[in-house]
Amino acid sequence: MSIQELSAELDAPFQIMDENGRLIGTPPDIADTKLLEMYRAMYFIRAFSNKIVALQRQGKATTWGSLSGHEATSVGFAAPLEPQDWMAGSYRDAGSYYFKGLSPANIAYYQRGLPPKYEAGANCLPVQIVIGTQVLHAVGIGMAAKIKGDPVVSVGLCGDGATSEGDFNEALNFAGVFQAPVIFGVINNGWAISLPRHKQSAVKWLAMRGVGFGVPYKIVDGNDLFAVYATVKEAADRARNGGGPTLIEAITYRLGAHTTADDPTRYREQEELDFWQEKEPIKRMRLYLINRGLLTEAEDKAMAEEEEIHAQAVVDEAFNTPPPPPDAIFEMTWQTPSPRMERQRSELKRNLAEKDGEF
Amino acid sequence: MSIQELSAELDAPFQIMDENGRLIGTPPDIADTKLLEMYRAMYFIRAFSNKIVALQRQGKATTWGSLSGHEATSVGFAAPLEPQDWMAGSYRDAGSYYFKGLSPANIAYYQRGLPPKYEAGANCLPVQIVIGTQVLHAVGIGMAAKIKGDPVVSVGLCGDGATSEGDFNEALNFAGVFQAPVIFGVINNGWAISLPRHKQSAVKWLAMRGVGFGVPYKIVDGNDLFAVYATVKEAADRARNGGGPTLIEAITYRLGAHTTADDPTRYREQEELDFWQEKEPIKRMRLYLINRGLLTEAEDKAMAEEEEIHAQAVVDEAFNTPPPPPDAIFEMTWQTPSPRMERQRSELKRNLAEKDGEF
Amino acid sequence: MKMTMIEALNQALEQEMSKDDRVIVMGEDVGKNGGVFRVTDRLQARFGEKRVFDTPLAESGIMGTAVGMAVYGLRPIAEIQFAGFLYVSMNQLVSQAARMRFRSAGVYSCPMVVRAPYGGGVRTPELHSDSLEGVFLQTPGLKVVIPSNPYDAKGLLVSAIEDPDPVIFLENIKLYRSVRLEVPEERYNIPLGKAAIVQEGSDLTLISYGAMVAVAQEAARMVKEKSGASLEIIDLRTIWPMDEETIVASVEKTGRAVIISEAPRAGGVSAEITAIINEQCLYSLLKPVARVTGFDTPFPSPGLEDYYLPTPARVARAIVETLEA
Amino acid sequence: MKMTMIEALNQALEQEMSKDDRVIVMGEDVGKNGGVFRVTDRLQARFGEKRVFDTPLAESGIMGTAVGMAVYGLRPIAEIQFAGFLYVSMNQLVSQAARMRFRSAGVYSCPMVVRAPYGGGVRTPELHSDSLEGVFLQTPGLKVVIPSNPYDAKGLLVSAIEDPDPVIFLENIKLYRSVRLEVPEERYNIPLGKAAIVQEGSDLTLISYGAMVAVAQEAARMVKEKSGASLEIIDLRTIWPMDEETIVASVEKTGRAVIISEAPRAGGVSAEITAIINEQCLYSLLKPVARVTGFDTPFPSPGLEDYYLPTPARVARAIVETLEA
Ligand SMILES: Cc1ncc(C[n+]2csc(CCOP(=O)(O)OP(=O)(O)O)c2C)c(N)n1
Ligand SMILES: Cc1ncc(C[n+]2csc(CCOP(=O)(O)OP(=O)(O)O)c2C)c(N)n1
Ligand SMILES: [Mg+2]
Ligand SMILES: [Mg+2]
Repeated sequence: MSIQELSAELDAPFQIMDENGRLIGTPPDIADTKLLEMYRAMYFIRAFSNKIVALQRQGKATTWGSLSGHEATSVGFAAPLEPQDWMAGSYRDAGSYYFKGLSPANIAYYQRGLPPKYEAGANCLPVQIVIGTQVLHAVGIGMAAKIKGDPVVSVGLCGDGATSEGDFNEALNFAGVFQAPVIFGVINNGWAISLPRHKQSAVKWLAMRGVGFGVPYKIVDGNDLFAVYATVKEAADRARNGGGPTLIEAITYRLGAHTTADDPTRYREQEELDFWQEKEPIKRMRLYLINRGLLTEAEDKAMAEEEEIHAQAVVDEAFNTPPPPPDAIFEMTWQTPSPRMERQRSELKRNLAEKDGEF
Repeated sequence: MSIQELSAELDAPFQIMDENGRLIGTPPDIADTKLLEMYRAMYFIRAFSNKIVALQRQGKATTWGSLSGHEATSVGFAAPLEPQDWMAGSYRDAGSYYFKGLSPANIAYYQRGLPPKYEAGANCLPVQIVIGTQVLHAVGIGMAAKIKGDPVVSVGLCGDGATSEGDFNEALNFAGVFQAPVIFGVINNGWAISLPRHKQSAVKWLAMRGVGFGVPYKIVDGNDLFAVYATVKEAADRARNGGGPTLIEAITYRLGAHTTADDPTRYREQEELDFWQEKEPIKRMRLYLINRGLLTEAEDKAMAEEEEIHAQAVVDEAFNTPPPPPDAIFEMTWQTPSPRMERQRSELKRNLAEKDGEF
Repeated sequence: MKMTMIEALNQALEQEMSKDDRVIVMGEDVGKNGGVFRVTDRLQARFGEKRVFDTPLAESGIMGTAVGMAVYGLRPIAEIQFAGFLYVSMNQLVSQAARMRFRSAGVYSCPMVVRAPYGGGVRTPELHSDSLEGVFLQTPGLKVVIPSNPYDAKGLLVSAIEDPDPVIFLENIKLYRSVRLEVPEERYNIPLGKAAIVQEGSDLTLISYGAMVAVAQEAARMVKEKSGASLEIIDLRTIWPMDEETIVASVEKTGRAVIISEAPRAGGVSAEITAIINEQCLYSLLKPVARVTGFDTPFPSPGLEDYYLPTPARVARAIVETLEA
Repeated sequence: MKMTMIEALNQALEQEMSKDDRVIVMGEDVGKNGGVFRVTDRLQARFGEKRVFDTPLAESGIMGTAVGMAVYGLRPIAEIQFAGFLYVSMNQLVSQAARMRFRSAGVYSCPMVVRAPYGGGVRTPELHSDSLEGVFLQTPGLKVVIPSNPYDAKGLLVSAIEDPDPVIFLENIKLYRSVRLEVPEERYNIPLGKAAIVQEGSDLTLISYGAMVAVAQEAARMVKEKSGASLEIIDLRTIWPMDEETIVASVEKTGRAVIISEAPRAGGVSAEITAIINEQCLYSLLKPVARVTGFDTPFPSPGLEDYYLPTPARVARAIVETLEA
């Protein structure tokens, strides 16, 4: 990346569609059916996230980080990928995992506080809790694919806060050195819990981190599904063709609390929320689709309702799936439990057998 | 730092004096006596380092990383500092520690493999072995000085290899966020053991790392004492006046083996060494001083011999200093040893008392 | 006044900061947000952003800069949002903070406190419940403190802040708000390295700490009700250095011991206590020391944690077995 | 052929790489330089830069990318230049590699080997001698292997590479070149999790691993010469999972045990072995289990390490004391 390219990109995030759904650039080449599917997924993601928040409030689900506001980045990072591609994300990337192919019932099942069910074929790493860590795994997957000669792209997703971690920066460096087929997706939603973006780093755009590691980068409007899709698609094509890594910073906003355990009124202003509410990603896509005649108002309403029902069905499925036995932990640690673990398994079973009264 | 400034700096490292001692810029304002003192220190550092290498070969000293080639960076990073300033460096920064005020006899004493003797007043953190780690300490010191309102500058020194560590990058980020009075000195000597600079990071200059953290930076010829001094001085003045951190990459070359345990013929070419030998820092300063009439050839020769003797005296002093008692480790762990440690101290003393034959 | 552990800790921080200018508080979300558990609530408003500040999201950065600050002369209190993330800062903690005095042969020291919530039973996400205290027995140079109630929490935190060496102060999440206890308004110390005998007894010694003290107490109650056995309960308070004297004196008296810890069993605190008993009072021992602990697997998902954590019934069974002739 | 441990390890790597395309070698200076101890010598020339490559100087990066590679289907062997630097990569090791199978409930696994030199007695700089095996007892999900001789080194490394779960393979620096032993040219396995009885005896059990096996043998020789006592010596080979059966069977027979480890004493391998003996064969025990180990301080400077490390004389004294009636 030359300095000229660099300075040109510093002014504003890349946009294809403005917040009123008007095109200001050329939209990516997406078939109408796929576009509607992507739009539908945004509805599903919002409905699904809201359902889990509600379940958590009822004490039925564990801590959940709302996906509200992240619908365009969720879909935009996943939609351009091929089935053989990989994703490594955090709790906030459940939407991307869904579009990549992970069963949403399994995502909901995990939120019951049970060991997860992942479909191996979806190629989504287990949800990462230790911030920043997964990005190195994404790079490792990319390196491995390159070593094996597989046409695989690996996407590492993380938040703005995660860019402060050493691992994020080491990941950029490894990706640069090994020219790994990796896309770094920094979902900049303005906050890392209570820490606003400008207190996380003295740099204007986090994507500029790429400069110091020799990794090309781009800053995109994360509420513009077209911009995210087009940028990820370009980066994926390049990576697949041996062109190496790309760092994409998508500017969006966390419309909800950090998680169900958080109270954002302690640290952020309603005005800021209102400002970003106007820019949220579903609205502008709706305006665009209606304008283009791909959707009527009535169809749109129906779609939203269908996805509400879909989300409920998925949650129901999850809550009707039987949990694993308590001693599953001994099979999950190593492929073959050690003799000591087997003894501990017996200990656990004995604990289960004996009622609390009869110790 | 604007992009304009950035692109201007990307062409070549900043120089004031070329490799033949000719000025190509304005030299910093250094009194002649101080300049001669700095020049003398370069001789001392080379002689001292060679002595330790020889002692190691005789089995009298522990592993040592040669300082040859690092004389200008060693002196140039320390000379502009005030006594209240701090330094945090690695094994390769003994020359800077010396000029900062650490007794060289104590440095030699440490090389006997004994717990070090640091003069608290020199404000040099213990030599760091875990690559990259000390840079965060330097930032912490800078942050603390800023909190207390002290006019202190903190210098974190590390090698080119160290810039790959997460800690180095986290340090840049903290320094940027807290606008800490810190100077990052990356002594780029071309190699991290057997790993050449271009395999460490895909970026052209490591100093560009500053871009992504909002930390101003500069790339200097690390064999040009004037360039290093002037750049560090400017950064120190700025930091002291509340202007925040600076990242300085000094380009030099490791003329010796990585350490006494290393065999560089396994991985680097003689031609490369010859190329850099021509650029070594003492020669050009000698030419400059003689040319300016500050030194005659005879005085120069005498100075080199004096510093040989000085180095020998320092080593002798170190080797005549009695070592601590073996149970010193119990006092070094906590201010007050625990009862258990006291029992272990007795155990150690009993081991000492009983000869090996009489177990 | 009756206080939760959070309130007691908050008061200790406030009083230490008032008393000593060198004390500063740093970490993720400790400022305006007052920490995700509110332990640092209102401190930034009171002491300003210079002394109470949010850091970037980088545990190694937090730990490493705290080391520099401590060497320089401040008394940093660094919060790591959950103890499981101490691993991210492990090198700065065990190779740096723990060794500054050693590495400088006593010229520099590193008086800092690392606070971190830990512990199971509250349905947290992965790595939010892990108990790390056992790891630090093998990484010399660190003190480790774990209070079991609000009163101890305040007095121990004061001592930790005053300590000339680095202290890891682990706060059990389940205890944060579940118990209110009388806590004096004024400053007081509870010395590090001293265990408390929370219940005297003669038949068996229960050794525990943190949230497991209450489990021990409940188990003791259950056993006493059933068999009338007289149980001594030790709360370690400081995990390292460990109060071996109190442990040994008790086991010499009772001849039987059960250790309760929610950490994995292998090689941690429960193993070391067993080894101490073996070394110093084997001949008083009438039965094998029993360890009621987590299993040697990672801490499980919330839905399975109840089977992993020691319960009063599990402890009671171990007591009964150990009491058998 | 007689080989040093370095040669035996190098041969194991070469044979595994020939046999299995998925095996790759990565780390600092492992390529052209062949590793600072030459364990990976000539591998890059033989297998190319794709399968044997130098990484940037970043341990977390090494560990984290290795995790990704292992999940993807390779069998990475990551070298950490010295075990003391494992702390830098601790999170990737214990929260990531160790838990990939657990976190994915068995869908993904992490078959990787982390090789790292460790151990004292060779006058290395700080953190180059530290023994970390004890730490990993408290961080479930990892296997830990430490060979005591060239023959074992080869067979254990082969098993580690083939293991479906992550294995930390710690190589004692002092043993690297000091002993030459007959090592078969052909590939062979030594199973993980099984200890070796290197000397049978009936009066006391010596339990050790790594460089301490030779110390145990020398101490046993000294004691035998003096008193004729018959000593059994166990070489753990795999530290975790530990071969408890062999330990317990031996101590049940001898009634006495001395554990030798160069790691700090508190809460590590020596504590766990003591606890295992206490739990499973207390009634056979005639004397307290003795621990001859490093002290509970950081590993000292080279000039003081001889006072820290267990010596044959120290071990012999512990044996004699433990043999007393
Ligand atoms: C290593 C680590 N440190 C701290 C935390 C606690 N924590 C959870 S989420 C979070 C903020 C993350 O911010 P960001 O990366 O911007 O992601 P977002 O939640 O905004 O999507 C923090 C500090 C953690 N999970 N892991
Ligand atoms: C964390 C860590 N990893 C690895 C090492 C082993 N090691 C010692 S020096 C070195 C290379 C350092 O290179 P650089 O930072 O360029 O400094 P230089 O030696 O060239 O001055 C390595 C890998 C170490 N000491 N610490
Ligand atoms: Mg965020
Ligand atoms: Mg270098």
